[in-house]
Amino acid sequence: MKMIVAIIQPEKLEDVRKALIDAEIFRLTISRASGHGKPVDESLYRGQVFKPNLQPKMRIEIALNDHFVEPAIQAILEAARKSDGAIGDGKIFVMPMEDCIRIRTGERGGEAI
Amino acid sequence: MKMIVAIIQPEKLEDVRKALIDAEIFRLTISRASGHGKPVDESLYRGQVFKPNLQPKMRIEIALNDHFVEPAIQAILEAARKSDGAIGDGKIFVMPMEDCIRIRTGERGGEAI
Amino acid sequence: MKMIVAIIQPEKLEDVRKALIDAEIFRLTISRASGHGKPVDESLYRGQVFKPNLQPKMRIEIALNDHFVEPAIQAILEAARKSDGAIGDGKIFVMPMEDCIRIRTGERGGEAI
Amino acid sequence: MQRLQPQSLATRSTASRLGWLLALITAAIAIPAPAFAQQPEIDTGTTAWMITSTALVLLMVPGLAMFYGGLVRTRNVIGTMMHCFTAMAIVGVLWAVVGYSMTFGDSIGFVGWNSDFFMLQGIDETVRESGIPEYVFVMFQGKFAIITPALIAGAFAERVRFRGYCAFVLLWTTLVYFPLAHWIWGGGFLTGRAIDFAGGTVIHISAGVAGLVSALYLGARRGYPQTAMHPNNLVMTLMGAGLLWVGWFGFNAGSSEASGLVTAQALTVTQISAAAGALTWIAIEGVHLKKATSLGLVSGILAGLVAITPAAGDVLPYGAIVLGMLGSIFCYGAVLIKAKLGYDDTLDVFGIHGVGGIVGAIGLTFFLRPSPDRPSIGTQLWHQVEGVLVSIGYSAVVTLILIILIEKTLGFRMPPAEENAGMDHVLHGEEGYGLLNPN
Amino acid sequence: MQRLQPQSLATRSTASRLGWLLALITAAIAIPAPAFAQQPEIDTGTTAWMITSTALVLLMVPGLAMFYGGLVRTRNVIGTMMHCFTAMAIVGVLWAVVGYSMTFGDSIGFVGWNSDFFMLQGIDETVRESGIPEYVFVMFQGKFAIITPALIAGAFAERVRFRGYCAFVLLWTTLVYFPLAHWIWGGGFLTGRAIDFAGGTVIHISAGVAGLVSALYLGARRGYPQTAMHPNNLVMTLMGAGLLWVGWFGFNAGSSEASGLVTAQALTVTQISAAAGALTWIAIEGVHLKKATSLGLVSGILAGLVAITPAAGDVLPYGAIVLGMLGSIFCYGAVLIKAKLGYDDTLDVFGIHGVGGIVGAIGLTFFLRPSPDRPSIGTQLWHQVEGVLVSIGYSAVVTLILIILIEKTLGFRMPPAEENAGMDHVLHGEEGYGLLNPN
Amino acid sequence: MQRLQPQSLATRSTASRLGWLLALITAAIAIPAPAFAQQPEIDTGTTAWMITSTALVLLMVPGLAMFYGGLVRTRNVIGTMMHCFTAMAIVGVLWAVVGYSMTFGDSIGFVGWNSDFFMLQGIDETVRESGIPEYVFVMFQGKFAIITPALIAGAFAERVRFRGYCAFVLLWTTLVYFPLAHWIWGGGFLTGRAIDFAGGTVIHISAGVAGLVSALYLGARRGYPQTAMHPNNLVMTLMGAGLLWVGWFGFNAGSSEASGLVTAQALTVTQISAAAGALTWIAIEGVHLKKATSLGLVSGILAGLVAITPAAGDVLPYGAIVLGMLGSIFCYGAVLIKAKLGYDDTLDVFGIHGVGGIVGAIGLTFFLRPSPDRPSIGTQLWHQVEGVLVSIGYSAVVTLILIILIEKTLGFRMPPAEENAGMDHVLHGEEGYGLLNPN
Ligand SMILES: Nc1ncnc2c1ncn2[C@@H]1O[C@H](COP(=O)(O)OP(=O)(O)O)[C@@H](O)[C@H]1O
Ligand SMILES: Nc1ncnc2c1ncn2[C@@H]1O[C@H](COP(=O)(O)OP(=O)(O)O)[C@@H](O)[C@H]1O
Ligand SMILES: Nc1ncnc2c1ncn2[C@@H]1O[C@H](COP(=O)(O)OP(=O)(O)O)[C@@H](O)[C@H]1O
Repeated sequence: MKMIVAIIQPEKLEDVRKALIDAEIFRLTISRASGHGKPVDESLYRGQVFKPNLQPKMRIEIALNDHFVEPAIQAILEAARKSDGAIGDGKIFVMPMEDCIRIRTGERGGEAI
Repeated sequence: MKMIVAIIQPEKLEDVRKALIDAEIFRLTISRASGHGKPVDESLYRGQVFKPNLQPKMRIEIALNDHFVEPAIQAILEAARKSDGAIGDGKIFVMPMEDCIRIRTGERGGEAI
Repeated sequence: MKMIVAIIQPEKLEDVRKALIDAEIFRLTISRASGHGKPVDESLYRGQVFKPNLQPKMRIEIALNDHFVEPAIQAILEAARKSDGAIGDGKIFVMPMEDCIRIRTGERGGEAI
Repeated sequence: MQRLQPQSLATRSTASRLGWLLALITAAIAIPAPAFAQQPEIDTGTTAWMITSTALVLLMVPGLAMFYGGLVRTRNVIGTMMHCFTAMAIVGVLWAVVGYSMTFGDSIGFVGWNSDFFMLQGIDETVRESGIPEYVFVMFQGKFAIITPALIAGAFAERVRFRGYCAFVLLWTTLVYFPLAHWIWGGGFLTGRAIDFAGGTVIHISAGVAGLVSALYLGARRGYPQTAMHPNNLVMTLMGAGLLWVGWFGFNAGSSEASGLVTAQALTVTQISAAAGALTWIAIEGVHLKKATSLGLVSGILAGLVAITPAAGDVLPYGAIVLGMLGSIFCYGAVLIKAKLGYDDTLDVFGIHGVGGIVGAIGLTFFLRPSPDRPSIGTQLWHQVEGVLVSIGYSAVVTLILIILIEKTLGFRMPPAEENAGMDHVLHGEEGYGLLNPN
Repeated sequence: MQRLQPQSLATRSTASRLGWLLALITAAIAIPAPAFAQQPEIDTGTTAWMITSTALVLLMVPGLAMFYGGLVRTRNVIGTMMHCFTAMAIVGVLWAVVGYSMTFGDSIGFVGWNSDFFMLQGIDETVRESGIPEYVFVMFQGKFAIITPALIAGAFAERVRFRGYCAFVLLWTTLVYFPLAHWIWGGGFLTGRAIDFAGGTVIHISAGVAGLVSALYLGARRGYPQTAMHPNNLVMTLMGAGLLWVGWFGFNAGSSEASGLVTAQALTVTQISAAAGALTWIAIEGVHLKKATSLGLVSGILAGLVAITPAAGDVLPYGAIVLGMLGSIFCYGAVLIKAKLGYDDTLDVFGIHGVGGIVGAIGLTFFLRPSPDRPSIGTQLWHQVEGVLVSIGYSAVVTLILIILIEKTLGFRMPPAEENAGMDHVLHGEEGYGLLNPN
Repeated sequence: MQRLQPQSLATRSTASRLGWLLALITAAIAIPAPAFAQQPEIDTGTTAWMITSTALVLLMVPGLAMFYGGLVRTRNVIGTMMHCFTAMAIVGVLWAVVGYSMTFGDSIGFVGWNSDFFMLQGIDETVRESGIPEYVFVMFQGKFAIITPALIAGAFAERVRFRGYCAFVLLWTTLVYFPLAHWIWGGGFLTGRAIDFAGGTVIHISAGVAGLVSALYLGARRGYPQTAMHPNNLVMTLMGAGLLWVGWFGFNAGSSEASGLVTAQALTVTQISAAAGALTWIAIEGVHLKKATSLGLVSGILAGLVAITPAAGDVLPYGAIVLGMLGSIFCYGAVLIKAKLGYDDTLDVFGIHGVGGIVGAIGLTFFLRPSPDRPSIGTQLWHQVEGVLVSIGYSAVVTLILIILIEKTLGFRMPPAEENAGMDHVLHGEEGYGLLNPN
């Protein structure tokens, strides 16, 4: 079992969700986050252009059985990339996971994902 | 050392916190998240019933020494489950953790949890 | 590769960010979180002093190649600690990470961090 | 007749001016002017101010919704604001149908009644003594009837069912507010005895007491007081307080039913008392807690405004300063004592409105503008105490009966699981801040 | 002359009083009073209320911005509020330059024109019949011209370019609003036929229809209706609704151009209809969905307010209750049907303003205050239908042409990627709620 | 006497009408009317509008709190809003105790004084020339005294102690505002020279300069300008701007102290200038940045409103368009230059209020309504420059002294660690948006 954490552009959230559903990955958890990376985005404030230090991002967390990991990565990669790949497009992190428990039933392990 | 991430219904937060305290687990970190799973909840908008794609959830993060893991899982399981177990009750993920540092003192490892 | 999660006081965010940049760590993801630990902070409500159960924290997530881990920990430790170390200063968790993918280019592994 | 005095006073100038002119002219040239005998002329200025007042008092409803809404937990923000808006909907209709008649109709004992007022069908072209169309007076007074039950809602915020609340608003307004307003303002047995310029007794004390009784009967929120329950949006509470201050100008200065001296006097003391209350509260906090809070500042504003409400037409500016200060001191104390006693009057309806109202209603006796036909200070004090006691006693008893009744039939208090989940989700199927989740 | 009737009616008392006095005096002592012949005297009371009304209607612009802004997704909150504020900026200037002239100038066929009104240069000291400076009337009417295109913006919320929107506001106001207002109020061919007290036809129906047409032409938001699009801030929507209710008092009661009986009548029915609309909507929801929502409550308020708008000066209180109820019933139905039909009138501009306006404009026929010089009910009904049809037809056709024109030249609809990213980021380089990110 | 002219002008009609009637009648029938000699009659219409104006200007305080509060970082939102509310509390009391006397009392050199005005004890029944109770004038003017220090707070937002701020408000209002207002409006040495209809010099320039001086002395926020400091709630800033626009109608149109022609003129140019300012700002942005921002739009509104403030009673509509445009152009430039110079006037108090006020005060000379008794354009220009220079010089010097004094005694600037932690937590023990954390 793996835990995938993907940091993506907020505007790509819907596309990524659709892509994951197409890859038969239905369950995920999303939260707002702020990214600090190469600043390229622009923000305006009374006639001045700012490159904000922190930019809004979406953080997607997906627990997966091993054979779903590659499809998930591919789905995210395709859906989250801007037409030609732009700075700020995001990252995917893959971490090991040891157990997963479904609260409703108490099932554990791969079953419960 | 393990890192437990639990996704629960917001309304169960207080119960879960109490249950964890009873299990002598005092430290945790909480954040708002949105869950995407089997949609069953309902939301209303001008006379129409929607099944929202994303539902508000609470995300609880708990770093634990190994022998606290099972008690923590049991505590969450019991407190977070709706009377008869309902879709949306949530999940618990268990991940390996290699180190933990307490910022205040610089202590490391199991001590610092 | 490791994933570092640091929970710090919101007011230390800027200092920590600067310290990490000084340590040549440029990329990170931040989100708001609420901490539950030893309550020491105070909050006022119509003439009464409360010790809130949950206190606002910042959660910093940094994916790192192995040899950056110690510098990152040191940087956070120094920048996030109140003058003499106070309860609530926070924690750093270090977790193993198996892979990292840059969405823009599709690069994987240490390259992509 | 307390209520009616200021109006006659304030409109004297206008009325007498015109009357005098007419008398002169009529006398001089002896042409009959029958049309003028029938109904007072409309005074466009007074009408303008009274309509404006009506709009300002209406502004207090969203103001209160914001004030209260910001103080509860995130999960109950919609439900709490709904309490205010629902009062506007229910009492808005109720007042037009029977309320005005029950309050300002001819006294038939317990309440008033006047079939012309039923559905407002007989006053389409009526003009009052003060030179305003009767409709304007109806609407102005109607806003008071709306705001009173909305105030009470703060006492049992975060834990009641919507059905029960709707029933409560309907019944409480009909059985407590209409009679009480009738007794003190509408010609009932207290009219002309206790001074209650803009509703300290009728509105704030009765609402405060009703809040206390319901908070006691319904019990505390789950987890209170162990769990700290943070305001979800103090920023909105501050905005709401701002609108309340503005709206209160309509509330108090509009109660003169004039656009003249008394109006100006009421305006002035309202402003001063609010400022004095705010200053006092943060001064106390500065000493007591070493910090001044924004919630304290706005609580002080409210305490000052409530304390001056019964007194607004009858005290001088220095009295307003003192009443504002006393309002804050006593309300601060009341809130502290609540914490000691451990009951859960969620938004301190009794602590602010009840206590502030009592301080104002009794305290005003000592700061009255000198006037030849005032009763002695002792008599006046007795009248004030009498008004306060009637309001407390009547409101307490009937509220208790209503709450028990509703709890036993429709259900008032939410069951624990629902209370945990929050009113917004369970009762309204909504979420206050969609922005918290990606959307 | 419908528009002008109330004013003459309401100011009769004042005008006649002074006139009568003067007549008497003049007759008695035979001194000529030439100054009085030239220009009416200013009535300070009427002026006070009309300026206040103007401020209240202006308050509806931020009110609407809040109402609409709260209902869209987080990424479009600034863009949506900008639509309202931009209308205030563009039409604010446009009205002063040519708008007043085109609307209230002497009829030159299609629109009006009066070179004195161009840049308001010839009315610096003009006083109207009603006793208010002409400037006040200009400003009051100008607020209506501002709010109308702002209303439409709700129909294509979350998906249009700012440039295109600016062009739309400019053109629509000039080519649809000014002519229509001229026809019905300014002396054009419908003046004096259809009753439209405060703009049911001119404002709500024309905006509703324009909204419908543009929503249909521009197409639905990406992902609609599969993806649920949650309001980002219902709390703000409630605040906005509160301000709209307050502002509507200026809208309707100010349309009397007086501070007298008609004003009071308009005020009263406005209040009652809003409350009745709110109650009805939550009652329907209670039955239909087993829950009452806050969005339902405020939608009911709006439905009631819209329905009473054309009727405010001419129906009795019981009629207001019925119209408020009918407003909510029909609007509730319209919103449900929209969902069935699947077009994306984002914030239900047609469902609330279009349908509510039609219900009011036609429904009022059956609740008119009895009056000797009314035409028969059939004739009146025909006049109403005529007004409604003209408004629908004209607004639909010209709006469609404008939308197509703008879409083909400047571009109106945002391209998909931009729409996904949201108006705030793409069009304005801003973010509504910085608080969501650590800052 | 500039300040007093409009009032006498505007009330001429009413006054003369009544006076004329009386004269006629008295002459005809020879009955003495002694009561009329003593005190002007109350004009209920003027009173209605002036009370309404007072309420509208009060609305600007929460409006400003929202405007400013939305622009700072999340950690300082409460502290920033507190600045506005605290000014309301402190100056609310101060004005009633000594402020009115120092401003409008008989000139005793540096300031005014009149023991009848101390604690407002001698004006309980006084009526002014204009027909309004003196209390109303006191309250209206008091709101100006409240808003002025609140404006300044934007310049040092996010970095000052509460204690220091309270002392600053108290001292600045007493030592800068009261004298300045006395000199220009209250009978002091500038009265009747510079035209300052509603406070361009007294309020906006003096506040802008005070802001600049304090921003320079106290230094920039930590991390400025390297760290981008995002507004926490632009949505609230927009709401606040909406309320400010509405409130400004009271501010400017109320400054006529009438309900007549001048009132209407002030209202009209206020509306037009605000719209022109808004349009201009977004047009500049469109060219300069290729995007129009909402903050730009509301900054343009403010620039237009500030620029028209000194001119509101004296320019024609086309002048309002030009002044609004100039206001936005110069303020836009000023804000850009600030960025170049690198000082940290956090919310551009000088850039908007200072610069806009100067543009208006000097620019108005060229757009004055023709009038026989105007001085030559050169003379007037000199008077205007004189007023501006006095205001700048006096405000700058005294502000600097006060800031240094407070910084050295109580402490004004927050220490770095506290500044990092934020005012809300450190100074007030509160949090603006509890909703951000589960609660
Ligand atoms: N090493 C990292 N650790 C944590 N978050 C990261 C890391 N790298 C990138 N991110 C997150 O991903 C977001 C987008 O990164 P991006 O700018 O696309 O990366 P890159 O510049 O490597 O292509 C960043 O704003 C940050 O939130
Ligand atoms: N595999 C997963 N990865 C990430 N989050 C998950 C996963 N499964 C469930 N969740 C989270 O838990 C929430 C509740 O899940 P639930 O509907 O109870 O799961 P199930 O349908 O498996 O019982 C979901 O809304 C989602 O936020
Ligand atoms: N074991 C843990 N698991 C999850 N979060 C933790 C843990 N320990 C601490 N935290 C987070 O760090 C925050 C600060 O902890 P702190 O009070 O400094 O810890 P300590 O009391 O151990 O020094 C807490 O509020 C909580 O959010």
